[in-house]
Amino acid sequence: MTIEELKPIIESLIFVSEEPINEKQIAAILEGESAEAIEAAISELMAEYNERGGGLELRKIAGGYQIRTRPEHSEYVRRYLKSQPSARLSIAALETLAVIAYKQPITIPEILEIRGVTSTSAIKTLLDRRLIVARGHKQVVGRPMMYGTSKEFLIQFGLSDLSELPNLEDFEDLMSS
Amino acid sequence: MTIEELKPIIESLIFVSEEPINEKQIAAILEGESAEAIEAAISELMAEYNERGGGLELRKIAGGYQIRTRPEHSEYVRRYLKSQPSARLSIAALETLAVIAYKQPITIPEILEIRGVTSTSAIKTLLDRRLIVARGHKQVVGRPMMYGTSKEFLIQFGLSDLSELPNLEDFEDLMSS
Amino acid sequence: MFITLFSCAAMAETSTQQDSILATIAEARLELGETAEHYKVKLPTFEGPLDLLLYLIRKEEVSIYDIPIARITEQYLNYVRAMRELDIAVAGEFLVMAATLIHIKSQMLLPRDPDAPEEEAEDPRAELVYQLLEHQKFKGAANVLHQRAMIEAATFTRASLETDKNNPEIAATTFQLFEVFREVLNRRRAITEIEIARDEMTMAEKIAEIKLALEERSEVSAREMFERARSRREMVLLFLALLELVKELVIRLKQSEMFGDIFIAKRGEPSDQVSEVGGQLPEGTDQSGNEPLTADHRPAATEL
Repeated sequence: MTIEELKPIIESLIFVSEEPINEKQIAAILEGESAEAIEAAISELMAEYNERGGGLELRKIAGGYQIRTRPEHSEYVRRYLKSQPSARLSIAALETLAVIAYKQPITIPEILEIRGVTSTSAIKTLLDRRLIVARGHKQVVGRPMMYGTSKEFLIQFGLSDLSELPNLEDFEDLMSS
Repeated sequence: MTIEELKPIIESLIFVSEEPINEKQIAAILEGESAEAIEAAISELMAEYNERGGGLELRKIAGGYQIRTRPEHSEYVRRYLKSQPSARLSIAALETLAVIAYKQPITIPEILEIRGVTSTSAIKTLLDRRLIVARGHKQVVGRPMMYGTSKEFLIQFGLSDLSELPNLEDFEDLMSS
Repeated sequence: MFITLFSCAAMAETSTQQDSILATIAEARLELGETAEHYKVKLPTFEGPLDLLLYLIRKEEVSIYDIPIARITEQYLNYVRAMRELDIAVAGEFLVMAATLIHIKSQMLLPRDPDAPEEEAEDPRAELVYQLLEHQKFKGAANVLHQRAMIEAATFTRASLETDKNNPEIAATTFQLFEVFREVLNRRRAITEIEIARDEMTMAEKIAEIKLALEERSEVSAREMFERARSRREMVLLFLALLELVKELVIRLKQSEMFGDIFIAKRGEPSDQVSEVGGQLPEGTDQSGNEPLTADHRPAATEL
């Protein structure tokens, strides 16, 4: 198939998929199409969505692709859906999440070490909201459970993967200035 | 608002709407915009979708507007949806899966012993979804089949091996805060 | 012990400065935009001791790399003291940090060993500074994450389609899996407790139970009675009790069709004559009746 033929099919697949769909899943459906052709089609599609500047955008998120509304029009969309933004995470939960995101896999005692306060209730909240997952036991005394971030974390924070997290060293000099 | 400003907002509303959304509903969200302006924006949007000839179309359906995939690509869409295993797990299936995960290899009579209810249909669901696999016969009277979790189970729960399953201590660690 | 004593002394030393603490708190309150209408003075809340320290360092406009430890320790202790005055539960971590600060302060006062090589003379504050910097970085990251989440929450995916019912994602995490497992086990434990209670049951009680059931109803389904049994032992007891009652000509067992349910009925009632299959046990039951009776069941049987 030509890229022009691939594009509408890929767009359909991205649209119907409830979760972000990745190149591999797309390739499995479009048997015989090369990974390069699929990637090229996707990047053309993304460029088209950007140029058009309509209400929708095609974004890479949690390792896959998804069509979403642009944040600029959220006010109207919320009004229509009568949706409330979901409850904000507490500062404790956010900070705990940040430590987990950058230091994963990490145990509760290690988080305590960094944050200087116990984080168990924050961990509970984050588990309930499926932002973090258990990642197995650390092979040390007591075999504490290690935690890491989930796919849901990437989705809720609009990250394509963990490498997109802002560089931690950028926050180093906030104090000395 | 100009038509150019209206278009992306209307597109967003059509995109997020569960049911086809009509002009009246759109006008209610975009307070103060005239019916003519809204209609003009919609017909421009429809024309754009047609010209683009992408994977999606904006159609008038059941007295409202909806974005959907074009029928031309239904074969691929169907193939993709079919490749997705069906339905969420019922509580019975989840319980049975939990018992198998923690007590594997385990036979159906043993699961009955633990759950107190028969699990045959749950077992069938779990086998269909390839979350569990048969693990040979137990060398006892009746030689019942033993079951264990599969590789697919590890993938779906994001585990690298079974030792990563949380245990009672991990649970108590969390609850003891 | 040394640290504790030192800490008490430091607290006493600073207790005269209550006014300045309250001033600090009031100031902090204004900074946090709290309404002035609160009757009680409100303390700014800090996530933990590191947060409080960062706040004090910023407020005092001192360098994080060269913390005037005596001054900051004093401020810190004032704050902790004020928390107590206002009946705010002081988390253990705040007290641990207080001890750490006092310890560092005491180390700073110790004269340095002049013979020690330059590089070994580590600043007692070094570890704390490192901790504060790390904490600061994660606070910054948390802030950026928060902003990202706010933007992301403003974007929406398409409405759910008919086809979404085929969502492959299992709506459960490993922790939920564990919780479910624990619930099942708890349920099981409750059942076991009942079983243990029932295991105390003697055959005499089983016989009484059958008789009682027949007082209420003229016919009782044997299957139902067996299904209610929670253990093998109880089933055996029930079975023996039935045999005993048949032998004593108290009941008869009836079966209206092959492999059908067996009903227990009192003997001597006229209706019995009509549908009775026979005074003997059906074939299947007879076989299982040959199951070896263990020694501890026999005395119970002969008691009657």
